[in-house]
Parts: sequence; C-alpha cells; structure tokens
Amino acid sequence: MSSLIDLNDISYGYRSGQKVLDRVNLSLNADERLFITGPNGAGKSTLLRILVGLIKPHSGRVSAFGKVCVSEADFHELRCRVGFIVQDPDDQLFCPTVVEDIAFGPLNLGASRDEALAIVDEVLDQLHLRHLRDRITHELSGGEKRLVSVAAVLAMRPDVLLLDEPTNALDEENLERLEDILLGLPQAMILISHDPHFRRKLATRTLELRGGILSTRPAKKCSAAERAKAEVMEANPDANAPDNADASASASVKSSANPGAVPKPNTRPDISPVAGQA
Amino acid sequence: MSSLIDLNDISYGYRSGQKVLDRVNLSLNADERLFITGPNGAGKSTLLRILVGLIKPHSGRVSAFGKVCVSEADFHELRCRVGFIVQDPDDQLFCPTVVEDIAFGPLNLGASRDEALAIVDEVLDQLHLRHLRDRITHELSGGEKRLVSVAAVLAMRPDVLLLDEPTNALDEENLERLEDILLGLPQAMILISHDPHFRRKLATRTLELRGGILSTRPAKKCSAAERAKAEVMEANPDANAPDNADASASASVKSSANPGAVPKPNTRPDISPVAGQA
Amino acid sequence: MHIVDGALAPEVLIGGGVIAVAGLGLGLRKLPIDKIPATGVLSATFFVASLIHVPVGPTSVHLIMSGLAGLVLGWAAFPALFVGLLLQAVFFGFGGLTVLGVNTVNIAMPAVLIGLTFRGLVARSTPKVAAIWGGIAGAASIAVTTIFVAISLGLSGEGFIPAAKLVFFAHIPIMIIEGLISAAAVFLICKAKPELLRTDTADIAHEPAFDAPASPQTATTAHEASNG
Amino acid sequence: MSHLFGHDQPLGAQASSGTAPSFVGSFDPRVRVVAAGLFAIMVVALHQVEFAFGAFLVAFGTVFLTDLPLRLTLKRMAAMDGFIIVMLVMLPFTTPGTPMFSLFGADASKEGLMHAVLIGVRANAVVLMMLCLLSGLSPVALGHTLYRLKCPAALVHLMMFTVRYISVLHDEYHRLRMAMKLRGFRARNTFHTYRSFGYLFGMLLVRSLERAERVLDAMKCRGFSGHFPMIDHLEFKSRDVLFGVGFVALIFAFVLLDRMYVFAY
Ligand SMILES: Nc1ncnc2c1ncn2[C@@H]1O[C@H](COP(=O)(O)OP(=O)(O)OP(=O)(O)O)[C@@H](O)[C@H]1O
Ligand SMILES: Nc1ncnc2c1ncn2[C@@H]1O[C@H](COP(=O)(O)OP(=O)(O)OP(=O)(O)O)[C@@H](O)[C@H]1O
Ligand SMILES: [Mg+2]
Ligand SMILES: [Mg+2]
Repeated sequence: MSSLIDLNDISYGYRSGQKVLDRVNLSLNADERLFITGPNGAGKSTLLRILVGLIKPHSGRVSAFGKVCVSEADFHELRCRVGFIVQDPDDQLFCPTVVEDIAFGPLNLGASRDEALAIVDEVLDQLHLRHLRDRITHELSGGEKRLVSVAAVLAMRPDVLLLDEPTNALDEENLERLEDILLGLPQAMILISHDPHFRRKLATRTLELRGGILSTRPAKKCSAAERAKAEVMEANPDANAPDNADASASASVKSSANPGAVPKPNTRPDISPVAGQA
Repeated sequence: MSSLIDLNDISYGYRSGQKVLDRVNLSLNADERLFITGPNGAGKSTLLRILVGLIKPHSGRVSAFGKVCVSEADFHELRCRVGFIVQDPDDQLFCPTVVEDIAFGPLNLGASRDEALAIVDEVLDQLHLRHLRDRITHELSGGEKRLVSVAAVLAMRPDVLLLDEPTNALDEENLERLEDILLGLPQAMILISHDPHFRRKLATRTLELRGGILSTRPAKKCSAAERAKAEVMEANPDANAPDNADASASASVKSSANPGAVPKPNTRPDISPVAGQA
Repeated sequence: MHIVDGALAPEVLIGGGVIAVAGLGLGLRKLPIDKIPATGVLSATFFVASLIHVPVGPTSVHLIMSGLAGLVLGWAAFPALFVGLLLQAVFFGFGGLTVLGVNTVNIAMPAVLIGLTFRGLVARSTPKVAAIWGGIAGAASIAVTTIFVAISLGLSGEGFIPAAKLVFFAHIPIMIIEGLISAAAVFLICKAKPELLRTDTADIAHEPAFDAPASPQTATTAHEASNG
Repeated sequence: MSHLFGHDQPLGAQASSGTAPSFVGSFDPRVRVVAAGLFAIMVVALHQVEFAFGAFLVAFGTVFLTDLPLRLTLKRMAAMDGFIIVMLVMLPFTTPGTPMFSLFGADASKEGLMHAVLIGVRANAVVLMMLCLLSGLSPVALGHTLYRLKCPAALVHLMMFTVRYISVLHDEYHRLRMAMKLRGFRARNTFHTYRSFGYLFGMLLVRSLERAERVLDAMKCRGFSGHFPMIDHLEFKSRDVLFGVGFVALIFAFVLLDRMYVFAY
C-alpha cells in the first residue's frame, strides 16, 4: 500500500454524546496536497490532533508509514516524522531568538548543538530567510512569524506536513510567498483552509468535514459571490485554467486507486521574491 | 465640512528613526464604509489607535465631528462616540458575563443600571443574540465572541465604527452573518481587512497603507488568480455588479468633494439566519 | 506548600490572617484602578503556572514561580497570589479556608521581599546576567517560603518540627528547578519585553495619563450600579 | 482542559444554566459562602475527635442534598489527603507522650496518633462542607457574592480579571505545550527541558502583559472612566434567613457540646 498516513473509522467527541468525528476514513498518498475544509467547529483541527496522537480517538486506528500507532511512544516517533504547523504561529514560536527556535526541533531529535545550528542555516537558506536568523521571535511581523514557523518544522526534515489554516491574517505578499514555498516542497501535505483561492491554487484533492462526516467536497456549496463568479466562469471556460482542482478530486474518499493521476497545478521549484543574503 | 473624522499629516514610529506612518491624511464621510488594507506590520492598527487617542502621534492632528482633539478629555469624548472593535475579541470581552460586558459601555456613558439593561436587551435583539445574554464570556465560541463584541460596541450607540480585522478565523456562516449585520448598520465605518471578498462586498472606498504612506489602492495589485478573474469580469461586465467598489474609490485621498456619490453595494436591513428567542 | 485546615494552632492562624490582611491592604493601595486589568492578567498567568508540571527525578512537581511574580509585580504580587490561592482553595480543595491567611503570607511575603530586593539588579543587567539574578531570586523565594512553612508548623506544636525539617529538605530539588526555570524565563523576558522587568506595574501601561476619579467615589458609584 | 472552570470541572460546577439547582444550591450564595467560612472556623476550633467526626458526618450528609457526583467528590478528597498523609503518618512518632507501639525502633505515642487523626478528620470535614455549600457556584458568581459581602472592590475586580483570563491563558499554555510536543519535545530531567519550560513560561508572561495592554485599550475605547459594572441576580429570601439561622444554631451546638465535653472529663 502506497499511502503514507491512514485513518480508519475514527470517532471522537469531547463530551459524551457529542460526535465531532463519526467513523472518519482518510488516507494520504505520496505527492498529495490534500485540503480539508468545513465550517468552524466541524472538527478539522481535532482530526489533525488525533492524527498526531495529541488526542486519543474513542474508536478507530491511526497508521503511519505502514505501521499502526498505538502507544505514546509510537506517536512520538510519528511526530518526529510528521511536521505539524499549528494555526497561530504565535503558539509555535516560544524561544527568544529565531535560531534557538528553529534548533529546538533538531535538538529534540537528538542532534548535537553544532549539528542543530548547521541544520538551522540550511533551512533558512532554503526559504531565503537568512536575514531573520538572529532576530527576536517576538518582534517579527505576523508574516515573518508564519514563515519562521514553517522553517522550524522543516528543520525536523519531516516526511509529511500538516498545516492548520496557514493563511490566517497573512497579507497578500506573504500569502504568495507561502504558496510558492509550499508548491516547491516535495513532501505530501494535509492542509486546512477556509480560503477557496488558496485551496484552488494548491489542492490536488479536497475533502469536506461537516456533521462529523468527511466527504469529497460537493461543487455547489458556495456563497453568493462565488456563485456569481462561477457563472461567469462557465461562460468563459478557458479563461481560468488552474481553477479546476476541486472538480478533479477523486470521487471516493479513499482514493488509493489513482494516486498519481491527479495533476499538480504547479510544480516549479521554490522561488521567493525576497533575496536571501546567502 | 461634512467629514466625520479627519486625520491631518499624522506621523508616528514606535522607535526613534522608525517611520510606521509618514504624514498620513485621511477623512471619513458619513455613510462610508472605508477599507484600509496593506501588508502585515504596515501600521494599520497603529493608525486606528492614533485615531482614538490611545497613542499620541509625533506630529499631525486628529479631528472628529468638526472638533480638533488634543487633550485626553477630548479623546475620551471621541471614544464615547466612536466604537472600536479590536482584533481579538478576547481583548474586548473583559467582563465576566455577556450582560455585564454589553452594559459596560452604556454605564460609562452615564446610563443608570436599568437604562443600561434595557439597551443591552435591545442590542441583543437587534443582532438576534438574546440567547447569549446570561452566558459567561470565556465560555463562548470564537464566532459568538466576535458577534458579542460587536454588540458591546453597538450598545454605546456610536456614530462611527472602527473594525480591526473582524473576519479573522470566522467560518463562512458567521462571516455572512457579520456581513449582513454590518451592511444593515447605518453608521460610517473604517474597516481593516486582508480578505478581498469581504472588502468587495462591503467597501465603498478602499485605501492601502504601505511604507507609511496611505494611498488609494491601485487597481492592478492582485494575485494571478484574481487577475484571471478580473479578465473574465471585463468580458462580462454585467455579471458581477457589486464588484466595482474598488474602482469607484475617489482618485484623491481626501475626497470630501463627492461624499454621497459613491454607491452603497447593498443596503438591506439586518437579517440574521439564526432566530433569536425574543 | 499548602497547609490544610485543622493542622495549625489558632494563634498561628490568627497571626497569619492579620499579616495577610495588612499585606493585602498595602498591595491594594499600590494598585490603582487602571492597573487592575494588567495585574489580573498576570495573576491569571501565575495561576496557570501552578498547573504546569515539570519532571523532577522520577516524579513531577507543579511550578510556583513566586519569585518571578515578585520581580514582575512588586507589592501587587500580594493580592495577585492571594486571588490564586483563594480560587485553588475554593474550587480545587487545595489548602483550606481558615489557613488562607497563613498560606498567603507564606507564599506572597517572600515573593514581595525577594522581588523588591532583586528587581533593581535584574533591571540593570544584560540578559545573561539578569538571568543569573532571576534564577537566584526564583530559588530564594522558594527557600524562604519553605522556611516560613516550617515556622508556621513549628509554632503549632513540637510534633511538627521533624515534618517541618522534612519540608525544607524535600524542597531543595524544587528550589533548584524553580531557579533554572526562572533564569530561562528572565532571559527570555529581557530579550523579548524588557519593560516587564524594568519597571513596576505602576508604569506598565504605556499610557499613564489616565484621569480616573478618586477611588472612594469609584467604589460608591460601582455599588450603586450593582444595587440600584 | 480548555475551560478550566467550564465543563471540565464538574465540581467547580456548571454556571446557572438550564438545570434546576439542588436543595443546597437553591439558597442565596451569600448565605452559603458565610456558612462555609463559619463551618471551617468551627471545625478548626473543635478539640474532640468525636465532635470533629460528627462535623465530618454532617458534611457527608450534606453531599446528598447537592448534585455533587459522589465518586468524583471522594476522589478529590483523596487527592487532598494524599498531600497531608506523610505529615500525618510522621506525627505519632514525633509527638512525645505515652508510647503505644513501635515501628522500626521508633515509638508511636497515643497523643500523636490522636492529633494526626484529629487533623485528618478536620481537614476532610472542612473541604467536604465547602465543596457542598459552594456546589453550583461558578467563580463568576463567587465574585459577585464576595462583592455583595463588601469585600474590597479592587480585590473582587482583580479576581474577576483573573478568572476571566485563566482559561484564555491556560489555552495559550496548552497550545504552546502542544506545539512543543509536535516538535518531538519530551519532558525529561535535562537542562534542555528546564530551559524550554522557562522559555515557555516567560513567553506566556510576555504575551499576557501585551494582552493586558490591549485589554486596557479596549476598555478605554468603551469610555472606561474608573469603575466596573457588576450585574447579578442575587436575591435574599426568607428561606435564606431560615437556612442561615439553622446553620448558626448547629455550629453553636457543636462548639458548646465540644467545650462542655472537656469539662466533663
Ligand atoms: N478542548 C476542547 N474541549 C471541548 N470541546 C472542544 C475542544 N476543542 C474543540 N472542541 C469542540 O469540538 C468541536 C470541533 O473543534 P475543532 O477545533 O476541531 O474545529 P475546527 O473544524 O478546527 O474549527 P475552526 O475552523 O474554527 O478551526 C467544536 O465544537 C469545539 O467547540
Ligand atoms: N507596541 C509596539 N511596540 C513596538 N513596535 C510595535 C508595537 N506595535 C506595533 N509595532 C510595530 O509597528 C509596526 C506596525 O504595526 P501594526 O500593528 O500597526 O501593523 P498592522 O498593519 O496592524 O499589521 P497586521 O496586519 O499584522 O495587523 C510593525 O512593524 C510592528 O512591529
Ligand atoms: Mg481549527
Ligand atoms: Mg493589525
């Protein structure tokens, strides 16, 4: 089986009687950028938390890299290979300086101080963030914080990335920058986002979580403005090429049948508008 | 002069040498919904904080309702007429219960306890939030907190509203609800938002703050996806009526020449999808 | 660190209560109405500290961080820590009602004394040196607290004296760990937000020009608001 | 643990939501708070183990007049007992008096044992009665109550702010802690661990101070001019008077009997 992560029949509720997740199945294949959408409080963040073992589901099974995860030790191992970028970068950056913060992950993985510093420099170069190295994390702008939090997770060399609403409160420039960075990364990812444009640009597959059920996103669920736009689109089908990612999502939720068939909208290597001081 | 609020040549920096705002001019007319955009850290929140006198600018003048504000007492008076809805509703809802929080403003304005309670009930009915009246603020959900913080400010019967990124982390339902509420309000507003769709729906004028300079937003600054869409629009100009708000922004920043000429995209009274328990 | 109801002699309970009331009075006097939000939020932070467990050898202990509270809040640490202890007593059953005064004195008094002693040193130093002073302050306030606890037990009966000694020695590892953690916290604060340590709460809010009415009048208006 | 005083704390009790309050919960909180305080003072003043035990039984009986979940309540009591057990076990061996038995060469005295039992019973009685009387009382309601009982306004407002922001900051702590875990952090006895916890707590402090600044700004924007509103629904009814009188009578009876018992010896 080629899937990296598999969730089987996961059910969960914070209180008894509450069904945040109801027998949810999900599998992530290599090279996918899987989007999960759904209203506030649908349980998207909960799903990711269960995936990395921060919450134990009431029933169901999490497997990663071909191995079923049961104990806390299994999940610790999983967390060392799956990078989770949380919703608010302020929650992720707690060390005084950027270099210390990025080194935190490698140090936890057992790297020596010098090795950790070497990794920090490498990652900062990769994302063209060299100039932020010795800045105080707390004084970074919102966009810089977001990019540094991505760097901090990449420093652990994860095989899979999970991003929970990475575009919140980002301005358009930083948004484009983040999009470019994400498009340039080779890892498979699961992304949560309310932003249909971000989704359209990056998604290779989109699922919707609603009422505890995870399903392929229906095409018609959109607001008045989007509907108006959709009508315009229909009139000029050729005008907006990268926009059909949602439609090409495979019909079944567990789509391990055609993993590579979904076209990636864009695969240029990472290009960043800000020049690094390499 | 018909403008409600006027900023003249405002300059400010948090540290010496830093120029967050560089001789900024702004005037807000009655019936306007003025949007301010700009990258993270451009100084948008700073501008609003100067407007209500929480920060003293290094140079420049704030006038409101035809009167120049200088002393703390002037600004206190201004703050009683200008409602500021801050970025994080947790900062705004500091009272233990919803009813106390909404009554806080009216009590400060000199209302008696019974008058304040009457205002609370009226505002809650207006926003269809009656069922939240006796809830404890810190137990509300994120969306509920946002709506209550709007109610708390409306209870002061402000003449002008300032909203700093009101849509952050709201889902589509709550977003639409907020849009409906804002569209139904008669007050002039200044809104800060990164969300182009929200902007498009509500804005009567949009300004951009960048490098300390506030200017009318150039029409071409948009991402690839939006550009594609814009092209489509041009082909079918009638398909998407409320979308030309940006373009109709007056050319000069201080546009007191044609205050009433800007069309409001939508002026139906407040309709809310959730029924109150009145 | 909490002593429970029923252990101490009445004289100790009354003595503790009297000192606590005096300390609260002093602390509240240094707390003008517009500093209440800042103090309340910081008080909540120190309450949260008591929910943070760190490993010590094979077990784990919760943080106290009273030294840091003294450094950051000065005299206002007294009411701030009292509120935390009250909430713990009432809603978690930790400590008790009659010993609330003694417990407050035991924890808040060292915090205030140590905080006032080290505050100047921390404020004037570079982050690294400040971290060392902060560490010493963190460890010392726990040490003084355990001595106070030992004294309250010892005054209540001879039978408690060995227990009092045990309390002191059992807390030596905790002193070390509180010291280390305080040092790291002070280092971070010096880098990220030195204002937090440089001044006392009276100057924390960036806008001192706030013309609040005199507090006695305030209290009466507030009463009217609630009882009317 | 997202809301410390919310649904995760059944003993801290649900706020005045839909369900009808229990018998004890139906009285005015002011009477209940004062009664809990008086009961605590009374129990501490008791000299005789028998009467302390009687007080404990009264407290235990009261549990059935509340909607406290019995098992959880007992669990919480056990947690408190765990705190004091070491001291109580040591006491017989360290108090001089008539030797009763010896263990590992140390003599246990009768007086010491009695003292230890007395302390244990008193502590449990006070905590149990407090949990009963204050069941159904949210921290916010406690604040309103203390305010009406003429506690200094500054102190009550300080407590309200503390209560308001504990859950916000605890959530913040929790999110930071989770983020550390997500980056492979495991708490161990290492320098790296302690430094990381220090950074974590320092960051919490920095962020809470910045929040405090924003809160004060938001207050000023709503015309804050030096006082906080307090709106509550407290009402003193005649049944509250009855409850108060009955409780005081009970307490006097206990103290008097306890003292007379001394003379009867
Ligand atoms: N720690 C918690 N304790 C109790 N209930 C919780 C907790 N966290 C989340 N919930 C509830 O579980 C449900 C799912 O929450 P979750 O955070 O997973 O939603 P989400 O889909 O990520 O929403 P959002 O788009 O707002 O981030 C919500 O109803 C929420 O109120
Ligand atoms: N209290 C402060 N002390 C020092 N610098 C500050 C302070 N608040 C903001 N700044 C700095 O001033 C600049 C403008 O900040 P501001 O919060 O006004 O930006 P913004 O436009 O609101 O950004 P965002 O879109 O992220 O909300 C930023 O560079 C920020 O780092
Ligand atoms: Mg979420
Ligand atoms: Mg801002």
